[in-house]
Amino acid sequence: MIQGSNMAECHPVGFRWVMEAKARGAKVVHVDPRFTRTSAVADLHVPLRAGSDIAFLGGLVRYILEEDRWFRDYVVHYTNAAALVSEDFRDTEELDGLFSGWDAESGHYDPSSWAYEGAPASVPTAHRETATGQPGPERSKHRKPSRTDPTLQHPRCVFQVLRRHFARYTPEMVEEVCGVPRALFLRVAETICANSGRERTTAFCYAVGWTQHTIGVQYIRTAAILQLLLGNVGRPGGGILALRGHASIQGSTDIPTLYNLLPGYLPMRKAQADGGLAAYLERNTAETGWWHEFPKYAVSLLKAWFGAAATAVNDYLFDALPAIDGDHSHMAMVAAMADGKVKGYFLMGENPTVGSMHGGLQRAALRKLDWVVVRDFAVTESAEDFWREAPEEVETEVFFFPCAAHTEKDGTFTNTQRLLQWHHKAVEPPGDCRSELHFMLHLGRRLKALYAGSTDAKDRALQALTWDYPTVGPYEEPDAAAVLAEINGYRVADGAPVAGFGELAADGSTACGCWIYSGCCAGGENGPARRRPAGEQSWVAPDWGWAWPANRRLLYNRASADPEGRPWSERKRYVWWDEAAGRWTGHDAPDFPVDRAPSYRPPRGARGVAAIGGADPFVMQSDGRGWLFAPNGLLDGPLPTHYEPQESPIENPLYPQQRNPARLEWRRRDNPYHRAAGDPRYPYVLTTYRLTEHHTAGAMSRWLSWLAELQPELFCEVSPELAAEKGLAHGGWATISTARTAIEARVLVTRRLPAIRLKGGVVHQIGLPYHWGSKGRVRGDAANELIGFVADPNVSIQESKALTADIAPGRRSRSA
Amino acid sequence: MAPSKILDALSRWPVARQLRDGDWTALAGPARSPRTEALAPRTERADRVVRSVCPYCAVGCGQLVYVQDERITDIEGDPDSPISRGCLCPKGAATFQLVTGSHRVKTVLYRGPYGTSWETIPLERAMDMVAERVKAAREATWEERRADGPPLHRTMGLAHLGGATLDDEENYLIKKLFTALGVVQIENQARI
Amino acid sequence: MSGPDDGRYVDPELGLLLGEGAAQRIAAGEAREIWRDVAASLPAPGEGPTYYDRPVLKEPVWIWSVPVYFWTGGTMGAALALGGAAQLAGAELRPFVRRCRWVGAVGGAASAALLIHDLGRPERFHHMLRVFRPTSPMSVGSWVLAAASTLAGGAALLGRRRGLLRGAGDLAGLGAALLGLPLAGYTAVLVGNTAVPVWLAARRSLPFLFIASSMSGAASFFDLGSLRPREARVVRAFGIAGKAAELAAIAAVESEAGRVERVGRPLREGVAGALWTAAKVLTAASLAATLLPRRSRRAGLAAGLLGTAGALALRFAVFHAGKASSRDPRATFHQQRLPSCETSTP
Amino acid sequence: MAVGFFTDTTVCIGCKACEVACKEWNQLPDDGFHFTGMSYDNTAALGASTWRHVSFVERPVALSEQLTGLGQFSWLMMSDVCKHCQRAGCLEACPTGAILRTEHDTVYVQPDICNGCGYCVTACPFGVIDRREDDGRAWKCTLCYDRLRGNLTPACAKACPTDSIQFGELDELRERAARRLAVLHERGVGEAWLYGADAASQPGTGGLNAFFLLVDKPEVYNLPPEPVVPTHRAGEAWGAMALAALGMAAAALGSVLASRSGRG
Repeated sequence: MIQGSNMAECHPVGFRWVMEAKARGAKVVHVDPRFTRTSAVADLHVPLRAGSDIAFLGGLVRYILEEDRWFRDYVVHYTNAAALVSEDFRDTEELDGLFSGWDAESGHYDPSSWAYEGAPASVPTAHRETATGQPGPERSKHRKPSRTDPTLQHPRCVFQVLRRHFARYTPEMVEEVCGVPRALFLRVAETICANSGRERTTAFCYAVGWTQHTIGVQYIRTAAILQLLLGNVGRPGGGILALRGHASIQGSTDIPTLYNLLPGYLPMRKAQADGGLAAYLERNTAETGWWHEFPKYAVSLLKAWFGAAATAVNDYLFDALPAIDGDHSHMAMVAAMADGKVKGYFLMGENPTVGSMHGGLQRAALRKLDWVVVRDFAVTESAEDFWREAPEEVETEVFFFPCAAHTEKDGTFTNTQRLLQWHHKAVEPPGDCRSELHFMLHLGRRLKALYAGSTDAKDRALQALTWDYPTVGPYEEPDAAAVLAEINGYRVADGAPVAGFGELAADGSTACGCWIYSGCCAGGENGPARRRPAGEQSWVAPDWGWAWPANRRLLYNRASADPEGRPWSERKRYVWWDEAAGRWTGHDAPDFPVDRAPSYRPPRGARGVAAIGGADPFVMQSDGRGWLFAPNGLLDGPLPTHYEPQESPIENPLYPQQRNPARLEWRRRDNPYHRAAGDPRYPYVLTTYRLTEHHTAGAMSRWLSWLAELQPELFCEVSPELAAEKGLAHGGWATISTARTAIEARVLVTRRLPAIRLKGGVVHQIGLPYHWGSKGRVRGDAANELIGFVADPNVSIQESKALTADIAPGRRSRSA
Repeated sequence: MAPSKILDALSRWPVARQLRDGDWTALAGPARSPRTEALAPRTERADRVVRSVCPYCAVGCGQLVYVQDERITDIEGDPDSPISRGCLCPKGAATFQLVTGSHRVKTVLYRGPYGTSWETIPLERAMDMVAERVKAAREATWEERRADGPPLHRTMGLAHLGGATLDDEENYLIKKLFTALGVVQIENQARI
Repeated sequence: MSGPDDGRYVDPELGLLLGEGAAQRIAAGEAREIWRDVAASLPAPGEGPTYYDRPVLKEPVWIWSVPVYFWTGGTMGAALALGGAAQLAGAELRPFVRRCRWVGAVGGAASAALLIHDLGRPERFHHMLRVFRPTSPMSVGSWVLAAASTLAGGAALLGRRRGLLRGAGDLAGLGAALLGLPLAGYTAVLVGNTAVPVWLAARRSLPFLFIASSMSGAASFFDLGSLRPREARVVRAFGIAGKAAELAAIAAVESEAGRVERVGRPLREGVAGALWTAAKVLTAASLAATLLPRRSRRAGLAAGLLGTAGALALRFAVFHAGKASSRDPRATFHQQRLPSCETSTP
Repeated sequence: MAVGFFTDTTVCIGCKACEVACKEWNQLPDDGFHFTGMSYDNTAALGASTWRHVSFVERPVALSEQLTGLGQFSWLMMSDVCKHCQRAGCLEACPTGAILRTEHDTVYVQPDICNGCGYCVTACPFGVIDRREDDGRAWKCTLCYDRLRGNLTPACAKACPTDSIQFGELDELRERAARRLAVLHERGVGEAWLYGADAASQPGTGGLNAFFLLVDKPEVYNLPPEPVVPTHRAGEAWGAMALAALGMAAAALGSVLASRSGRG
């Protein structure tokens, strides 16, 4: 089941395996507002209104519950269906689309009423955990529910809460919200139910078609609920696969160049909740479950960064870390820039005026900087457009550094399956082209020199920073292998590489740059560089590259066996308990304490990993269970609820609450929204996407003639009905406008972008690929100019997959 | 020209070969030229083959990079990869043009305040200028504590946005150095 | 090889271009534009499906010099044949025989020049005699043209000699005459031996048309010069036969090509259609002028001019009909969808 | 050993990896940057510099095995290429011997021999081979003759993510195609059929070394329904010419004889 993704177009080689599965009898279902190249080869294509996925998935959840199609053994033993929820919890059914704990004043939820019965409240571990401004326990108070009801009958048990919550997501409602005919919906429901259970599994694939919404995280949560109910998590051929769009975008999340995280998903230091290292560890160390290990990872990171200077006495220099006290994510950062609060900006291989949202505001922000550094293959739109228009008015200095290509440097990419692969340097970079590794190392050396004499406490971290990486070659390129070795971790005493995160300690005896990557260089071998041919190893291919954690290819794979540790079925055999050997074994590295018998039941008061029962597969969770209901971790509700996008032409048919109440808005004159549903100014739904022939902002494809000739111009896709209604000529020009601005594109009239029929009437949709910009061999307007600053509260990802727009024949008037 | 030479030339004349072989159609053999006889894949002339990974999407297809005279002659799929089995998508297949293309800039460019065009400046000088500016911005915008007490120990005067084609090692150094400098506005395509 | 504007845009410092197509020469400026107009979103309905009405065939790349060669080659071929016949008639026609041989020799040189001018790589013209490929009318024709021109040249040079040399000349003349026969007609086989619907359809009647037109062309060419009475009688008879046959062949071609409406269309429409009609009118007029009872010098001249123009117009008509036909996908589809060749294809 | 391509259009996702892999390996120039409006096809046709071409057909007909909310609609994609015919028009027409049949039973243009006479262009019933005006020579797919020499898979087939393009030994490919066709018919895709798989189904060309599995009329993909290599019918033309030539000979002799009787 592919939804929120156009896999065939955006991941063609990944799609190879979907076609392989299809050849072996698998059914491919594609749910998408457009008929894409994925739909073209799918067994079932379901067009739905952009931005209505939760209603559709919610409908499937209800169908599975009401038709009794859920996988009982799996649900009872592996999910929190039996857990009892706090008496204070109130559902959207009771509160007109809001959950209990909503504070209209602050515009935030107080999630304490969402907790398990008997479990203390805790602030969400989501990235804006400090947004409420309240210091408090994060993971530390996570623990098992005090009461459960394995019969799933108790009115407050998760299963019953779930049933009540999704009761109104009927096929009729799905038809009304999504525009999906009842018959088609039932066909999908039957297909996934028929392909789930002991013998078969269903996999979900999604991409930014799900994430780029003001309620994006809950899209994925709904899929998680579905997959847990059907028993499709932790099993081969199951799961929910995020199809990520860039070579190492997973890597830049694991080793986050993200403001709120430290490597390995450790939270950043929080200003409000500060109390030194002790408080930090206390708040983040779970009582039960794997996160009990937290201190080992945090202290090892500090040792890796500050080396000998980091000691138990000085809290391993934890206090030298900067603290965050709110949302400093991309849009917040650019807004601050536009307000003149930022002086210097580094853009490394990123082109936000085309690739991000609201190019106009992005350029305005760049104009307010003292200086900006851009590193790329060629001068990008972000490096030039903002000052080209009126150079005499723009003071910003711009440094353009040419970068080295992946063929000109060693290093690892982490792909969408968490697989680290080493790419070897083939040739030296030309001229002044250098790797980012080179840039950072030598910038660091210079800054260390500039601050060498300082006695100021603020410079302590920089001075203590371990930065003596060996360099190679004529250009003093840092040895990437040495950096990877630090990421893997080593024993401080003798510098020997650790074999994995199991060897890390909280006493400063080990250093590790990213605990989840620990083991990638076990025994000094470069794991990511392993290349045993596919033909010479098992189908799981454990000897190709290295997957985090612990070279595990399938997470939570203990769930591929039943509570007694036997495979659910022979067809789906993956990891199982070997009674004779007294350990877990199988095709993959077991994602479970390897010697923990299925029969193991934790003693009362057990803590940490010891508290995970032998039949509790989800070891990262405090209760070892898959969460149908999220007692904490989210800012916009413990259960998914359909809300309309920030900009929608219709009113929410499900609840009086129109939009996600907790969404992030940037209310400023330079970021107008189009609010009123039914406002005639922008009557159509606009959705944006990629094409196979180009790559994101186009800097890596529009210069390439072999790609540019395949998709030479920006075009908009409209239905014949809309074309007729607005007098759009096929192949002619159209101007597409939103509350922000207008762009022009060639018109491609096609039935592939259908008008959606709802009870209220017809909703026309406009499709726009976003690859074009003002530079390159082929040029055109950038679709993202149209998109505003508005985001999902949990992850601050913008909403670019569903907004409102108007379209008219002819070219736009304003100059680019 | 000596008669022998003439005979030699004549014998190399395809028509002569036709007569010799009794080939009256000339659809194959005799029509072959010396160049055709010598034809071979250019990859056989490569000095080395380097294993790499496609820099576009996150599938992570294996690539083989062929190098001859320190220049790339071909980039194609790696048949050994369990992920891609030698396949590439159009973008992956165009990687050769991405890394060898004439669009690549090879010098550092600088645009000064109110400048109307780019000027080329030396790499080392540019690095020095950036380092000085980082220090200046940091000094000017350092926040030790928030008005209501909590420690901040940071600068909001610097920001970073990274693409998602950076290596893990590069992200690691970016996060490590900037965090040590007190920069918190460190962001990435990963959020976009 | 590589450069800023060669369609590969590869920096020679970074990459080497060694592929099979790397040597493909590109004109400066933007790469060739293969398709400008925007097509309909869905295949146009009616008269069966096509792919956005795109041509299925490639248009012949030949230029003006090819149809002109059809005329020169045909004319010299017919002239040589006539000369060969005249050779048998004895001394009286001796000057006319020499004239025919010179037409053949000069025509041969001109023909070669025209053909080389059309080549994409003229410097490689000699590759035409690299192999002998009987499946290729062009290969056969090249050998015929080469041989005929050589013999004609030799015969022309030896035309005034006496004794043995004269005998050799006559022998060459006869050889040239024999080669003149295919030379006048193989070009019709050449165009009939293509995938171009209108040419393919008319492959049986085109040779008659080309040879008849060659006779007419040759006769008309001689009409332009001054002839002795007996020579004039020979030329007149030859011309009348040729022109009459040509008019008949034109009708034959029309009916053969017209069996499928789409295929015959170019002979009725556009540039080709106009030229086709012109050829008919001019040839008919030339014939009339020849048939005028009172043979005046002026009438002869008129017949010559009309006939020459008619012969040229005809070759250009056929040439352009082929181009138009190859641009029309339905011509191909309909031709192949004749009930006669229906098979398993859905 | 005879080799070729079996292109199964039912698994083609129109990614155009074949087009680019071909241009990369053979290092061909682009064909210009033009929005055609022909669905996602902007290269429009095979040509001197485009040796693989993917066509896109949006048709108001549903595929048998597919159910879509759009009703009667489907999107067909096909990667077209030189057919390397058993009886090849271009090959038999080429006067210089530049075009020849290789030891792999493929049809290859020798760029060092071709003098750009352009005859092959008119002789190809598929409109594949073309002369590039600025280069002066005729070009088309070589079936990666250079790669075959090194036992490498042709670039397009190697790159194809979904194995829509399959390269192999011809007989083996035909078996594979037959098996695939049987499976599809079993699944109820009755419209699936093989185009040019052998001499029996396409006598005009004697069968194609690059054949296709289609689900609609050939015309829909811009393929000729019943292609015939011109030389198939050359005999008729030569015969007609011989007859006409005799006529001319007779006319020549006749006019000479007749002239004698005439009065001065």
